[in-house]
Amino acid sequence: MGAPKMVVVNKEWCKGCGICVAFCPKNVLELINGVVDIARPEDCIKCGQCELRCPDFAIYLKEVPENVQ
Amino acid sequence: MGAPKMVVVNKEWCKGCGICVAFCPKNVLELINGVVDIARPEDCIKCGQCELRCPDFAIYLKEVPENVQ
Amino acid sequence: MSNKIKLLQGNEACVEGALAAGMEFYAGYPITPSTEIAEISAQKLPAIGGHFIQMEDEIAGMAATLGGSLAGKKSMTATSGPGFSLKQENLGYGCIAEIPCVIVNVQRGGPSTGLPTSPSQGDIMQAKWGTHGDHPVIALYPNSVQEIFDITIECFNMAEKYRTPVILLLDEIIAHMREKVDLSSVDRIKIISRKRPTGPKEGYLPYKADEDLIPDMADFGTGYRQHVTGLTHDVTGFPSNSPKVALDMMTRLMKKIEINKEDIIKYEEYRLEDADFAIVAFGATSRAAKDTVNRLREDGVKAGLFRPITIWPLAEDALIGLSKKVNTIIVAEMNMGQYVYEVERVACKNCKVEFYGRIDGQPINPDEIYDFAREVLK
Amino acid sequence: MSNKIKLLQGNEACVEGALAAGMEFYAGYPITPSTEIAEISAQKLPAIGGHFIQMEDEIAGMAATLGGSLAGKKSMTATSGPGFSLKQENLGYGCIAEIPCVIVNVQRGGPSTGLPTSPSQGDIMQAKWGTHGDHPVIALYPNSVQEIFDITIECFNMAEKYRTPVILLLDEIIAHMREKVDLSSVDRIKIISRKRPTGPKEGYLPYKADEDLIPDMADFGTGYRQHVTGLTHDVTGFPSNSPKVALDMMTRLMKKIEINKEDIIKYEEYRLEDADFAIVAFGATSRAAKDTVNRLREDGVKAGLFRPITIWPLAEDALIGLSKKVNTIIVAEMNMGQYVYEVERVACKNCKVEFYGRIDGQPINPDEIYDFAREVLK
Amino acid sequence: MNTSALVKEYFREEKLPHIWCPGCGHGIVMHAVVRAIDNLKLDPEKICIVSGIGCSSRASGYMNFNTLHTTHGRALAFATGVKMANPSLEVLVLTGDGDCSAIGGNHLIHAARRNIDITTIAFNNNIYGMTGGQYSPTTPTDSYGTTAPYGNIDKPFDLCNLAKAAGATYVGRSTAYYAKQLTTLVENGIKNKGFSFIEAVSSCPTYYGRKNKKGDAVEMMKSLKDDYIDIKIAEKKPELAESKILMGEFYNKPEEEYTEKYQKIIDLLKKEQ
Amino acid sequence: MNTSALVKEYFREEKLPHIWCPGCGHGIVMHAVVRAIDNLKLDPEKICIVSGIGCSSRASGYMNFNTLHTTHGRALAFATGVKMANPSLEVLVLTGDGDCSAIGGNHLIHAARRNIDITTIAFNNNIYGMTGGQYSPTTPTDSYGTTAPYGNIDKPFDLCNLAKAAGATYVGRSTAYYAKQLTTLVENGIKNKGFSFIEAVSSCPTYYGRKNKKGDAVEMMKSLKDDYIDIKIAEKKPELAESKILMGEFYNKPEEEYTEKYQKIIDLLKKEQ
Amino acid sequence: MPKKFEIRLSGSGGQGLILAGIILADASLLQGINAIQSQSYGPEARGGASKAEVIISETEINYPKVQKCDMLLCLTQKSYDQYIASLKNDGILIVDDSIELRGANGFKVYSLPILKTAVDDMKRPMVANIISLGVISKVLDIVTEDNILKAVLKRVPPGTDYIT
Amino acid sequence: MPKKFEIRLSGSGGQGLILAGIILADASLLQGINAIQSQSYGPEARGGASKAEVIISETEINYPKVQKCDMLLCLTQKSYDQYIASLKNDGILIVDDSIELRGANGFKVYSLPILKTAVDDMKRPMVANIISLGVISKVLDIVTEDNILKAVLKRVPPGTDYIT
Ligand SMILES: Cc1ncc(C[n+]2csc(CCOP(=O)(O)OP(=O)(O)O)c2C)c(N)n1
Ligand SMILES: Cc1ncc(C[n+]2csc(CCOP(=O)(O)OP(=O)(O)O)c2C)c(N)n1
Ligand code: SF4
Ligand code: SF4
Ligand code: SF4
Ligand code: SF4
Ligand code: SF4
Ligand code: SF4
Ligand SMILES: [Mg+2]
Ligand SMILES: [Mg+2]
Repeated sequence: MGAPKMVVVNKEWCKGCGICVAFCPKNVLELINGVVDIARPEDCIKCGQCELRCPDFAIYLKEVPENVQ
Repeated sequence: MGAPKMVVVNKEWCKGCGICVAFCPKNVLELINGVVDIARPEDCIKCGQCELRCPDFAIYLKEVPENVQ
Repeated sequence: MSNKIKLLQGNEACVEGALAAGMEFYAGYPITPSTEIAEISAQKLPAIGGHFIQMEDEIAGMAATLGGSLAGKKSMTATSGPGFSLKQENLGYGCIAEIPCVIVNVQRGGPSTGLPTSPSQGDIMQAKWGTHGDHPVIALYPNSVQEIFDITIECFNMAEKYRTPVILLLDEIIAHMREKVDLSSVDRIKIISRKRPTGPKEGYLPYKADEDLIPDMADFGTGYRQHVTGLTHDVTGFPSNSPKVALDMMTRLMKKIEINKEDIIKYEEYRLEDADFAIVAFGATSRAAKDTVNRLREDGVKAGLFRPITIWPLAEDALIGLSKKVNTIIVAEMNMGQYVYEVERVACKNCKVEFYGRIDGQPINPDEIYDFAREVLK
Repeated sequence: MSNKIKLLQGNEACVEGALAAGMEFYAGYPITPSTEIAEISAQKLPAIGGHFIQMEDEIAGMAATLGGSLAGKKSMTATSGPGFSLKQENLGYGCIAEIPCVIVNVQRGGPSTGLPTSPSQGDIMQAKWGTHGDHPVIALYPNSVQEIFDITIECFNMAEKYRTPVILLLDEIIAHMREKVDLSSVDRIKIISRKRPTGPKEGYLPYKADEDLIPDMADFGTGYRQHVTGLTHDVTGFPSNSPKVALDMMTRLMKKIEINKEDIIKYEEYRLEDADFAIVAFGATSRAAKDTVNRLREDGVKAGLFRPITIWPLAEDALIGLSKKVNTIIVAEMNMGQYVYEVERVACKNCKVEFYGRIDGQPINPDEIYDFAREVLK
Repeated sequence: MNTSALVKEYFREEKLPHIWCPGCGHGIVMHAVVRAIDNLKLDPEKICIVSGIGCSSRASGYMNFNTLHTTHGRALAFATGVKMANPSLEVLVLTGDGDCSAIGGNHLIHAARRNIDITTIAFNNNIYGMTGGQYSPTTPTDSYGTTAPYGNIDKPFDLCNLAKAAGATYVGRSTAYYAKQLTTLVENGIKNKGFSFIEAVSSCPTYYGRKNKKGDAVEMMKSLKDDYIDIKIAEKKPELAESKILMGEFYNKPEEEYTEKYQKIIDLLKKEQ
Repeated sequence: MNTSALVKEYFREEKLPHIWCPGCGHGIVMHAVVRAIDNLKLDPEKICIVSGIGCSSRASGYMNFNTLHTTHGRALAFATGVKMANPSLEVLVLTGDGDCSAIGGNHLIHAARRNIDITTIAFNNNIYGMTGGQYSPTTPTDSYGTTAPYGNIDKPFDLCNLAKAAGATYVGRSTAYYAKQLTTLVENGIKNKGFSFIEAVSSCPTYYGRKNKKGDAVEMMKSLKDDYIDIKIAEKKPELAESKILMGEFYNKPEEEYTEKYQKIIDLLKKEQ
Repeated sequence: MPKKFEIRLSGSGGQGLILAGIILADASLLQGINAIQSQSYGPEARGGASKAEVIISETEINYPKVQKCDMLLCLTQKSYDQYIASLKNDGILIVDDSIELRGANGFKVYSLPILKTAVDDMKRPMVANIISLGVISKVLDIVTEDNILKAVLKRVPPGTDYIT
Repeated sequence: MPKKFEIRLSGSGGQGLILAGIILADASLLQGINAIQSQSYGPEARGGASKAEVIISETEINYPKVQKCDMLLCLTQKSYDQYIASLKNDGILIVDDSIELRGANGFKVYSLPILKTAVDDMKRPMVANIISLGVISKVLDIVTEDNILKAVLKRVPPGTDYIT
């Protein structure tokens, strides 16, 4: 299964389109002032749907070194 | 069946391609010095094949007034 | 404010002018900064029973425009540099087959895709020389929204009168700015339509011209059968390889414009009466130049503006006259030197000709012409 | 007769010259009277491992030619008026993106389809002004089959040296006549290839020029990744809306030709040493003019011929020099007046400039120039 | 009407004989087109024939209607303008394989897509005749042309397939040999209110024939007979169709026509006023 | 490779964020293309990305390969030159519906016909985005555009059908929503030695969405999910396919590739020497 | 009024500033004053910066572009930073109150909650332009509020969504 | 030889006169004499009239087209009628013997059964050009028969059908 992952956002690039928010199966994300926010990281199942469809490469799953997690 | 017909040639326009000669089912036509000639008019069955395929509008069936025939 | 007085965008005024002139057909392909002309035509034409079509590219847009005109409708197409380049082949067809129509080129920064949203005056020479072979050219270039309205009507009139494509040159600045227009100005302009044949249909000679050198033009479908071709042709419209026919055809094509120069050539002279120093400019640049002239006058310089409205054919006599009157002419254009070549050619015997150009996508402003003039005047 | 000496058709010599210069790619669309150039290229290119492709039209032919050059191959396309008009948009792309290649235009009678098999010199101005926007232009025009061979090589050399499309103008007469050619002339011409980058691949700046104003050009696929665009761009090759960038780009594009005029501009002076009367002519017409000059000399007239081989950029200095030396210049062209505009512009201050044209599909012959000269000399 | 009468009625007799080479199939195709017009008893004044550039495109000059000989490849674009500006005209486009599928390919697919009421007859001789025998987009693979001296590596278009995929509502193919069927297809094409495409397989003995050792005009005409089979026969007896090319009516599904749709907008706006 | 790594490896990071509007589908499609390249472990130095003009065609500027942003409609013609002159390059064309099927329609069908090894990905948002929302050849009938203020009377192309009829040997369609499938199609398209055409249905919330009241970017993305069905599922359960648009791999029949055929001529001539 | 009054409206795409410029020009005409409106036009208009210009004058207007602003409206920090230098020393500055006024010396400054009002009171961020017009008409006593209202109604018929 | 000798070969398409012109020019070069060959080129070349021109000269040839013929070959009546006026008063005329010589005064006339020979003796009408060349080389003592033969073999390799 590889290293554990977490979802991260590049707020500089996010244009606030809301696509990731709408298609996140676990309702993890929210738009705040036109920029995405990882509102409920604990609910994230690392499915990658947000990463797949962000038009701006602004959200993705990042491998986290085990000890950091 | 309409008026009787005969095959006629416009020698000015005939370019001597030989198509009418080759596709006449009754071998009525011949090329003489590069121009078509109605060699055997008596064999003509007025099928119109020559007229249909002459690229130059140079051979066709003409109605002949009955008395002329 | 009368309901004939409106705040219109330049491109909008162009369509209004075209409609006032009798446009019933538009075919084109969208391109910045001319797109509004297509969009507004699409909206307005069906409402008057006319037709709009968006073609697959500019080549087709030009071709369909010519087809529409042959079918009897006053026709227009609009584009910008890249599309103007593509239209060149069929523009030449329109010239040789003598098909009236109006081609609008809203100039933007070139070459190639260049600066698509920036102003430029880089297609002045292309309007004359863009298609292969010698051919007649009429090209006009207004400088205000009101004038866009008026001159568009004139373009249709000239196209119809002289049986030839007419090029309407605009630039991004005047095409996109909004200004007051009095649409009732059309009441002062006579609307002209092509001469149509009235004689017997049998034996109609589509390229046999009267003394005015303009043959009567029949619409397709009205019983005057004719053959139209882009090959060199005789008065019957059919192709010929005879040198005499070729000579006659070409001579008449060029001469029909030549002998009507007085009617075709329009220009504005501003404060030139007593001038010894002239700026030559057109389109948006001429507006800046007017401010410059006024400022120079305030300085006591006897400056004036010569503004060609008709770019082609060249206002040769007027320019020669000007060159004999003033000591110096500055030609200011948003390019690297185009119209100035022609001014030089006709004027350099009589006066100094200087060039001020700009090609960085920025408009030429009054201050920089002023500074340049000051430099030249030193 | 050495096996390097051959009787070749003009169009054939063009292909031989191209191959001698290193052409490895040809893309085009057939059109009279240039078709043999495509046909012979199709036959010869695969034999040397090169590639020929017949595209769907001239636009695609021009595009593919540019693509082939970007892939690192010396590339050529050939056409005639109608196709030349169609190529204009992408020709401008080649200028702004600085892509070396050779475009042959075998001129025929225009405008439009015109006289497809008759000679003409009607695209002289189009070669300079055919595409929208300001752009650099190099155009050469040989007048014999030997010179077609040599000058085709030169065209490739200039294209490669100056990173720009080069136009080779021919006319139907010289393109279709057969004459002796000594192919060993290539031994006297240095074959030039574009400067390719040798430095680090990381940070390669495709439009950063040295002092010579010509940037190194990397082939696609050699590790120097780059972006090529027809938008106004900076030294990195990426688009920019900055006025400064636009100014710098345009200035360098024009200047890289300007500063190399001496190398680019070629002309022939025939019996001009002591002349007070000059004929200016190029291509097939210059051959007639040479006969005329000889005949005038027999009459005792101090006549000479100035033959521009490089049409663009204009041989301005030479023409001015000429105008200071002679009393009269006759410009003879198979058109209604094109090059003569430029001669007038630079020469009319110093001498009389007269025009002799012909547009009926017939070549200008020595007798008619003679008669005209006699008329002018009266 | 026999040929002589047809010539008087519909041709510009003074322009004949035409410039085509001896045995060129184009004359037969042109003849078939005019017979179709005659059969339909169309008003000649309302007919507009548009062509491009090529041997085939010279046809327009011989036909006594409103005729328009345009630039290479652009016939359909001009024709679209004519038809849009005056929908009451019956517009026919006569074109060549090069004219309509090389340089003019885009206009073909777009006219088809719009389903504008234009009947296009493509004189397909598998070559650029006018310019002397270069391969065209319909030249069979491995055939020779002056620009394919080692055999053509291009794959040819199936023009009928292409027109259909692009949106034509009537599509058919026949050959100069089957001139009667060709006439019928053209008739049906004209009757279809919408874009009709008829591929008329022609022959160029001068270039295609000579370059490819296809024999003289007669032998080429024989091929136009023997190499083709009607789609209806082929469907019934597939064994006969082996290594033959299909001809006949391939598609005939009328849809609402372009200028009629536009008229609806005009009418609607008129009502609103 | 996650997005961040992908960006570092294959994008010109300094050019990001891109100019596309919030929620524009083009970013998703570009992402999918790069994932396909990464999955195939292609040598980036050998990849050449060619595009035309349009919002979609701006993609080339962001991607760190040999990139060529050409003139409007001409990407495939430039690409053909690149590929012919250096067949060792892996050439991809990124284009828009307007770019490849309006002005560029002819180059599309001819590149397909030749079966030259170019993989074309058409970002189809059913509109001319760059110029502000005019209808395109793929705008559905009755939709609105700035040049179709009364509803579009044009019939749209089925781009996949057209490419197939023209001769493409690999043809598929997916949408920005089905980004994974899209990646697979692009991968397969690249693997096909020949002309591959992949229609990537994208969305333009700014113009197409607004003009046609299709809601915001999210709602448009939902349509890209709900309106489409995979051809394999549709074949099994036709009832599900009703009023849906098919997607998936439509055609995959490799044929000999164009530059390889040409190489054979070169080899033959070499032998003869 | 001065011979010529140059106004620049700046902000971001979607705030409807071009429409505001048009309305302002229209209102001037209604009042019998000459006006020219123009705008920045570029790919950057797509969501990015947006700029509209209006020149009003009782005499003929030649050069149609703003050279030095007599009045500058800024709705975003970015546009403020970009255009503040173009304001005349004694010019009028109208800004949204979210904007930090770096170096705005000498101007007559009106800092108002334009965007907030649009969102809070009207629930439509797109009406920031109409609110701005209101402010301008108040500050600028050349064009009457009445004429602005007339112009608004002409360009924005009730129920329209054409507030782009 | 005179300074310049201008030859026109005329007939109908398919008689291979252009090739004949090329061979003649080639032979001249083999002989060390300058030569230029050109042809009429037009739609009429398709089956209609055909014309090839050769100018040979010991000095430079400038104007490449024939102005007045020193020698004229005509293989058809039509070409004879069209070009006879271009022959110099003291020029050489070579015609097929099927041609009626209307007003051919003052010329050195050679009327020979060229076409008949081609058909009867060679069974190939297309070789009329080669036969014509034989006649020309005999009549014209500038280019040797030997060099013409060499040139023929160069352009018409044995077994070729390239005699267009
Ligand atoms: C723009 C342009 N390009 C090329 C040509 C040259 N040209 C004339 S006809 C032709 C091909 C004609 O082929 P086709 O349409 O098949 O007609 P055909 O002669 O075979 O009947 C070409 C390439 C031209 N006239 N114009
Ligand atoms: C020759 C030419 N014609 C027109 C244009 C204007 N133009 C630029 S992009 C475009 C349409 C782009 O549409 P599409 O390819 O669908 O791309 P999108 O913007 O929708 O992604 C047009 C018409 C141009 N740049 N060049
Ligand atoms: S990875 Fe899946 S669950 Fe986690 S935020 Fe993204 S879409 Fe939601
Ligand atoms: S999909 Fe991307 S751009 Fe859109 S809201 Fe999410 S992170 Fe931001
Ligand atoms: S009508 Fe029939 S039988 Fe008579 S000549 Fe013609 S083809 Fe032969
Ligand atoms: S088909 Fe016509 S042209 Fe051919 S030989 Fe017969 S009559 Fe003559
Ligand atoms: S060249 Fe071919 S197509 Fe043209 S007329 Fe001759 S036979 Fe017909
Ligand atoms: S205009 Fe449309 S296609 Fe272009 S970037 Fe914006 S959303 Fe995308
Ligand atoms: Mg053909
Ligand atoms: Mg699109």
